[in-house]
Amino acid sequence: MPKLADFKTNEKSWWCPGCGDFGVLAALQKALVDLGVEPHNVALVAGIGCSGKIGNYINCYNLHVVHGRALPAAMGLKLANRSLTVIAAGGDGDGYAIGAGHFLHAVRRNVDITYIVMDNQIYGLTKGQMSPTSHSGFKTRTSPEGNIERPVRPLQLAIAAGATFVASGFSSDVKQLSRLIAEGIRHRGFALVNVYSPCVTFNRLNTYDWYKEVLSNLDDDPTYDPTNRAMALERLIETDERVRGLVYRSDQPSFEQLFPGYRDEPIVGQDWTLPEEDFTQLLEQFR
Amino acid sequence: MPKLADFKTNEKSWWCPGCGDFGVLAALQKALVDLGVEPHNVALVAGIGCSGKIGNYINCYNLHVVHGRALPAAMGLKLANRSLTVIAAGGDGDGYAIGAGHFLHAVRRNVDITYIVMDNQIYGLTKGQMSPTSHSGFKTRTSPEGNIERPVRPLQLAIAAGATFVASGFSSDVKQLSRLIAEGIRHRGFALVNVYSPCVTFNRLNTYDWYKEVLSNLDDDPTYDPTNRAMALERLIETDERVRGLVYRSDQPSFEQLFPGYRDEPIVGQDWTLPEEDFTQLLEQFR
Amino acid sequence: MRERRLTSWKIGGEQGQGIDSTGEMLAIVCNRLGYYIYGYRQFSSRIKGGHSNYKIRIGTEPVASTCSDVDILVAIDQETIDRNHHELVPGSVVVADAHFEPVLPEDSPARLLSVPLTRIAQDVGSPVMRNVVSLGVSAYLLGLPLDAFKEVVLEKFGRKSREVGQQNLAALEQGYAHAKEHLPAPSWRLAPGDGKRRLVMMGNDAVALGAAAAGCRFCAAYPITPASEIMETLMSILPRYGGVVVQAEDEISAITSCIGAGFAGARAITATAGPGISLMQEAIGLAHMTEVPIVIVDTQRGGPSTGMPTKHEQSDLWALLFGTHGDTPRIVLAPSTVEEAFYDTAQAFNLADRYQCPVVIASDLSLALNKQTVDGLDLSRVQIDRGHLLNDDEIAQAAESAGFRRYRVTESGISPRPLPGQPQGQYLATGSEHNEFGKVSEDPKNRVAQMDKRLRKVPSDPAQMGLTGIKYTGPEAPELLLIGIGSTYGPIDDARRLLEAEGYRVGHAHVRVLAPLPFKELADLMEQAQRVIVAENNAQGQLAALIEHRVGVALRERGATMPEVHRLLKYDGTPFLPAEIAADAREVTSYAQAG
Amino acid sequence: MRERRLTSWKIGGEQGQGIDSTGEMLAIVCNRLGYYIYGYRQFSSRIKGGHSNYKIRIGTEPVASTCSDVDILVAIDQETIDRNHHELVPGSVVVADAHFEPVLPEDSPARLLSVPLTRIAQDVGSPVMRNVVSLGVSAYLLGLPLDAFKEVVLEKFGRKSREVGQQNLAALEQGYAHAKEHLPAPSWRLAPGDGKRRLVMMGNDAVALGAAAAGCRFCAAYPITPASEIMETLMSILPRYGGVVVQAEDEISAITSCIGAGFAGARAITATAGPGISLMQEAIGLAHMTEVPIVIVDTQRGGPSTGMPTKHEQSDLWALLFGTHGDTPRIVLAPSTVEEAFYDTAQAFNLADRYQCPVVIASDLSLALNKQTVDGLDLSRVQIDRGHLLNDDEIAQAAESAGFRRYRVTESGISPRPLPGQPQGQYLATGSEHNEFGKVSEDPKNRVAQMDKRLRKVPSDPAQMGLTGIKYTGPEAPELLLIGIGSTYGPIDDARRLLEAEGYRVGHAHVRVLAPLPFKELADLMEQAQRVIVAENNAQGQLAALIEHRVGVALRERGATMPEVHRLLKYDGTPFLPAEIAADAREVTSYAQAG
Ligand SMILES: Cc1ncc(C[n+]2csc(CCOP(=O)(O)OP(=O)(O)O)c2C)c(N)n1
Ligand SMILES: Cc1ncc(C[n+]2csc(CCOP(=O)(O)OP(=O)(O)O)c2C)c(N)n1
Ligand code: SF4
Ligand code: SF4
Ligand SMILES: [Mg+2]
Ligand SMILES: [Mg+2]
Repeated sequence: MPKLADFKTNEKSWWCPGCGDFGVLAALQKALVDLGVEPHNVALVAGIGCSGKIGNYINCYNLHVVHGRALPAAMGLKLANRSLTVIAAGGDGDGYAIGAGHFLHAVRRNVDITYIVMDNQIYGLTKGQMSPTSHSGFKTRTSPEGNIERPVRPLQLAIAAGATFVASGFSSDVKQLSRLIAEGIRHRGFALVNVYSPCVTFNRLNTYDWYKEVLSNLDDDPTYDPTNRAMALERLIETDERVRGLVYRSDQPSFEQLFPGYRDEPIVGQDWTLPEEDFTQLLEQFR
Repeated sequence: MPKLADFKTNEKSWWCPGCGDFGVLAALQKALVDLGVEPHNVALVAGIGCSGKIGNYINCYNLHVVHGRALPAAMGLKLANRSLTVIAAGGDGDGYAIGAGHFLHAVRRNVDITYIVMDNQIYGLTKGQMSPTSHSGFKTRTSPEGNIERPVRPLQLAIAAGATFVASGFSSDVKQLSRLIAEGIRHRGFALVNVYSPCVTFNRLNTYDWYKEVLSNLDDDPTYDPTNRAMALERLIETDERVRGLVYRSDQPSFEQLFPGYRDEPIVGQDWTLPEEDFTQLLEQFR
Repeated sequence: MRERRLTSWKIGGEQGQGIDSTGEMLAIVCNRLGYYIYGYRQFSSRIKGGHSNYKIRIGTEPVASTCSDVDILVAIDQETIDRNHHELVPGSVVVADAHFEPVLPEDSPARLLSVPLTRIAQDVGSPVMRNVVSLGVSAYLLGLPLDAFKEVVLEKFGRKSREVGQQNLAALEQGYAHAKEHLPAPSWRLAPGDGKRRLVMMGNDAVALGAAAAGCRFCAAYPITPASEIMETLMSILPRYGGVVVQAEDEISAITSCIGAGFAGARAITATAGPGISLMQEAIGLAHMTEVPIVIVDTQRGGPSTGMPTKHEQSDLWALLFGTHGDTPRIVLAPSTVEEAFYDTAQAFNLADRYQCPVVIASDLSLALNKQTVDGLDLSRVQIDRGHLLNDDEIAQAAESAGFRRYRVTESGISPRPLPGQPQGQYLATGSEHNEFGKVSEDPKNRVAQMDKRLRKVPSDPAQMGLTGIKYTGPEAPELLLIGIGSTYGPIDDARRLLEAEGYRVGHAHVRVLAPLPFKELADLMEQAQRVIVAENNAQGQLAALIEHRVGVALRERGATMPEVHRLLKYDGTPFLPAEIAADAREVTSYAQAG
Repeated sequence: MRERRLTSWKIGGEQGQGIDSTGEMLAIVCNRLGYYIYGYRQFSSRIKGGHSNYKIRIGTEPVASTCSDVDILVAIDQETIDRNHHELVPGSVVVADAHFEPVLPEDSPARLLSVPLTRIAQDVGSPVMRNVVSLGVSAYLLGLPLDAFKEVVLEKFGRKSREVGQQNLAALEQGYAHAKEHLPAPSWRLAPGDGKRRLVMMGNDAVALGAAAAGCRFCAAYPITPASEIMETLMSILPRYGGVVVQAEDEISAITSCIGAGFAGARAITATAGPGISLMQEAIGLAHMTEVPIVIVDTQRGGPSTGMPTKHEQSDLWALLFGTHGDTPRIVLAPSTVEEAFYDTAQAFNLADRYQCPVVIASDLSLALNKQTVDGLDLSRVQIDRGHLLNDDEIAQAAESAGFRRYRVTESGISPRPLPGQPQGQYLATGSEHNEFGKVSEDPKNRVAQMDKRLRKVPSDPAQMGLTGIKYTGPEAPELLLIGIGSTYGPIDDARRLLEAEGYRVGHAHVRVLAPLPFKELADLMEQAQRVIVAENNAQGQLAALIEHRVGVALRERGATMPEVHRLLKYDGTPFLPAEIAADAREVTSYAQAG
């Protein structure tokens, strides 16, 4: 069985001390250990941002793409090699600004990948511009008089777009977060795990303390039913998404289950030769 | 006062006879006449698709951009010249596939433009591939065994993303549609008018008859309250968006109202010279 | 009766009036009778309405281009006559629907045959069958056996319902009968075909088949004219072999999905046209930097921007070579016939795997959409070469405590590759500069080592890659050298024959690999040539500029003088006609003689 | 004491330890005392941690480049010494924090001055002020008046709170006092500055100011290193003048918004780096086709793909010239100093308006981010030229029943333009090919007319546009010609001086307009030169290739021979040092003499 150490690399971290992303990394590694997958059977696709550097610190197959494109790459990867555990990861800017279109379409396509967004409500790597999840009024380098845009609400958006698994994590609670990630991986279809992951350098508004105070834990609420779509939406609206825990899940066939002729073996393991008879047959339509 | 003829061009239409887009064009022209705006004070930004050709047939300032980018262009246009009536228009593929990201961000930015989507649930101009609003199971050139993706629900998505005006029209009912468009234009902020506009050539599933049968008219329903967000979402889910009429509206400040230092005069009419004193002052920080 | 070995037939009418399908049917009939054909569709960026026409050249020997002549013009409306009468040659005929009271310009060399196409169609069921009636008339005029047409009409319409099939059959027969009875006897007929059923395909078909044959099992693309058929055809083939085809939400998603699949070891393809190529530029750089193999097809069309989506052009050459930011080596193949499109596509996957980078197929609208006769496609010529992949043992041996050196700096520049799922091969593939392990690195020395490695791995000459860089026909030291790329092969070759017949010592060098440019071979040819004409379908002479530069430097290094590169540019959306090229060549040479 | 007119100071430590702000403060002090400075920051793509350093060259005359020498190195950690000691020259000193027990390599020519920076900082309040302590030490070593430093420290920290200001002041003073008491007396001091307060700016500041001065009132951009400051600065300026700045959701949205604003008649700008340029390629074609003026800034950085985001490079030249599909004429300006960045940006808006197309400013990371002294910026040199706009009367006269001919085919290729809101000027601006009215047209003749019009409107030589294409320094017929672009101006100019002093007849031609390339001027210079070196920061010799091609053809036409173009390429992420260029030049010329 793989151990936590198997998922670590000898790379020194490039994150600021105290960055929330450390917790996300730890939770992901723990989730993989708990699931018993081997490092070589995990593929992580990350976007660009502080968050996107997560792939530097986890020992598995890593693809670090261009800004905003983690999801399409993860989809191609998964559809090509179906026996891998495929994780996509990135920041709030990566996923909900430049990547917003891909996000919506990944949700509705429902390919079996788990998408972890490290949501710090700011652009970290480019040094503190507002992000699509930044609060209205928040002063940043690009909103010197306060943000005048209304923030994206990723959890509601995912549900409205037809998501089959939606969770909200907090990077301080590695235990809960790793459980949510593991559940997301186990879920057959697209799983969103949006994680509140504080940026200690550029976001002085949404700090650890702030999150601790405002986040309510759905997992502790016996009245909350994560299979009830209406209840999920209602709660998200009510709380302005200041929740953590499993928000919503439903059982629907994944893209893979629906795609005609889909086989479980990875493409790379299949026989690629086109039988001569088949070729002749294919040519028939041109005669 | 401008007349309908003022908004017409001598261009022969490139649409197939019977195409739903004729109704949309007529409704838009009528709305503009009803609002009493002059052709030279209207700017229409269209995307690429059969739908995107609408700009060929309406006499006003027209900008026909690349596929999927009508909204950002319309936003720039409006913010530059605030006294124009700015309309963005395009197809379901243009707006909800390649343009999905811009759509979400346009909604949350709430710039005062009206966005008309000619939703025929198919790719018309490229001859019949599935679109993001195509029904599951629908057989098209790119879904020979039936579409396996779950369709985008634009009305719900818009509301989840924070839209302040959402309407649904049917191209056969030019009267209602022109009223909805006019209301959208009058609305201060971003207005979505999604129009069911049948493609008679490539979509044999969602035909005029089909729409006539399934669409319920919200405007006729005295119990329906378009200012109630929860009710709007509920109804959309219940009916799978098979509705027409005003779906939702709310009064919130537009981007323009919130932007610091915003002036009403068009940029082109402002004095562009930077006063020498101001320049000296600006340079001070570099000394 | 006189027998002809080559003729040219054309039908025109409004888009949506069955112009295409009539042309298609004639093409199939001719193919089954053993003729060679070359089809040329003109259509516009709209679905119904607007003039559209379809020209088919039919010959007993290979036909590689369209021409400006028309022997038989079928006119469904007056606009067809107005727009096409200038192509009519002496002895030609216009079959026009009596319905619209056709008028032919007085000075036309053609003879007008007014035939009640619509009325006949109406009589057998519906006026929409007027085009099938015209097919019957055409059968008679071409001197081809009606039975062959019957078979094809039944195949096409019988599928819908027996009744539709029978009605169309009647339309065909009535057309033939009417012609036989009322039209003057034709002065010629086609020499009989050899009866071999060859293949009639367009470039897009060949690309899709080539991909399937080469083991490609992943395609993600976004619809666009004139590339869509590639995805659509793969959608119908790949699922049978465990492959997946995804209609992406845009081109950026399409290519990035391919990168994901390529990283996972699958052979992946995306196909697009200019606007998509422009959108893909960032991801193309990503594939270069991560060294992930993918294949990209660009079916060039009229640019820039949306341009002329249904018109032929070759104006993406520069964008394909220089489009992404930063320094990357490129591999761009340029098939010039449908047949080559098949083999080149298959080969592209081998090159992508071998050199671990994106490989581009530069197609163009004429090649992509025009139907051509192909003698045959040989599956056994398609060999799969996966490049330097490692097996599990090799990885285990190579892996170090710091991980596996995925980007090992080797002499060739090619670093052996493990695939996800292989134990101990874990590495980071990143678009950021990285060290041998794949870890992000901004170290200056490492940067140079990795950049040099990437640039070095792609040879500077296609010959070193085992590719034919230039397809040359002509004498050893031509006085005049014609150079082209892509679908201009046919018209240039035809022009060469014309000129040769007139006594010119003319050679034709067709560029089969755009990058790396076969500049040495070109230099060898150009060193000998007195005049060089680069004929291409764009406004800036994109190919000519490349040749001028690379060959110029090569010749200077040899101490040889560079001949002037004359540009023959056509960018009005229509392909070259052989006669145009020949005329230009005569002018250039006469100027040379005078000058 | 010996007086020096030029020195080089450097501070290094971990990112986030105040390295940047210390350098900034010293730069401001020097500027206020009347020195010229050139700042060079090295940092990496992370927020905290990782070695970072800031070098400032200080002189009594303009300093235009960085250098490899360091006279005073302030080391906050041992890594700083390890990574930078090779730059230390004889007579230099290392001011190192005693706290980490610094070690200097034995063979170092420098003298180690161990100073308890952290302890002193701790004593006055907090160890984080160690960098301010080091500033006090530096003041002493440079022989600069402490008062000037006090002012700057108070300005910087007093803003936060009076207490913070006072603490930092104390740190500064204690550092100075400690140095005076304990360190050996320096062997030199800086010659006094002239006391003129000039400007210390980076290229990004100048671009933003240039835009504001030229009447730009719309900016949409997406954050990216090293361009972000342009948007951020405009965000602080434009709202005061009724302008709008939007942080877009991506680069495609950014540029398309600019096209919308440009269509509406506003002057609009977007700024990005390589990845953004690649994403913008499709929209760049749209702006060309619709003939909408916009300005695009590319602050080049290490490519391809994400590459080296915080490292200098000049590898987007090809992408800027050839990046979008289809045929388009390009205008690309290449400022080489911060001052030029200001005027060029202002000029770019005039060119965009005059030629109705996108205009690109090719900046690079060194130019964008390195602070330089600028003597002054003259607002009166910025004139606004809106190009051929029509007033309402002119439109009314020109309008026809079919509408207004927005794309009238004129001799110059420029078609007079109405703006939305003007009566009777309504037209369609489309990325599809269109006729004079703007209506979509696929007519072959029209296509050629419109394409020719668009290509014709941009002159083929910058001189015809009133632009200085080449900035040349040197003798009339240099034996050696150095050519560069962008921020390499400083190091090449310094190298030229070095070589000149050694007796070489050397000229320096700096390319100020990349497109249209000033090939005639270059040909004039190259015709004379025996040796040509193109020095640029990319791996493929992108500028050299362009010159080789265009000048090669021009010289052949003149019957002159083209000298060999020697490439000096540096692509390790660091800018050229003058000494490197000089060394290469000596080698090339000696080879020439030997050969
Ligand atoms: C195409 C492109 N545009 C812009 C950038 C610059 N960039 C790098 S990271 C980033 C956003 C960072 O924010 P987020 O995604 O929230 O990640 P975080 O750093 O906060 O984890 C941006 C804009 C880029 N690398 N590529
Ligand atoms: C970047 C780019 N990709 C693809 C295309 C090809 N294309 C033109 S229209 C269209 C979609 C048409 O569908 P829709 O937006 O629904 O419009 P409709 O024709 O149905 O009105 C596509 C994919 C293009 N023009 N540009
Ligand atoms: S800048 Fe913010 S997000 Fe980035 S590493 Fe530092 S704390 Fe984390
Ligand atoms: S193809 Fe469909 S959408 Fe396009 S014009 Fe015809 S009917 Fe309308
Ligand atoms: Mg973030
Ligand atoms: Mg559609």
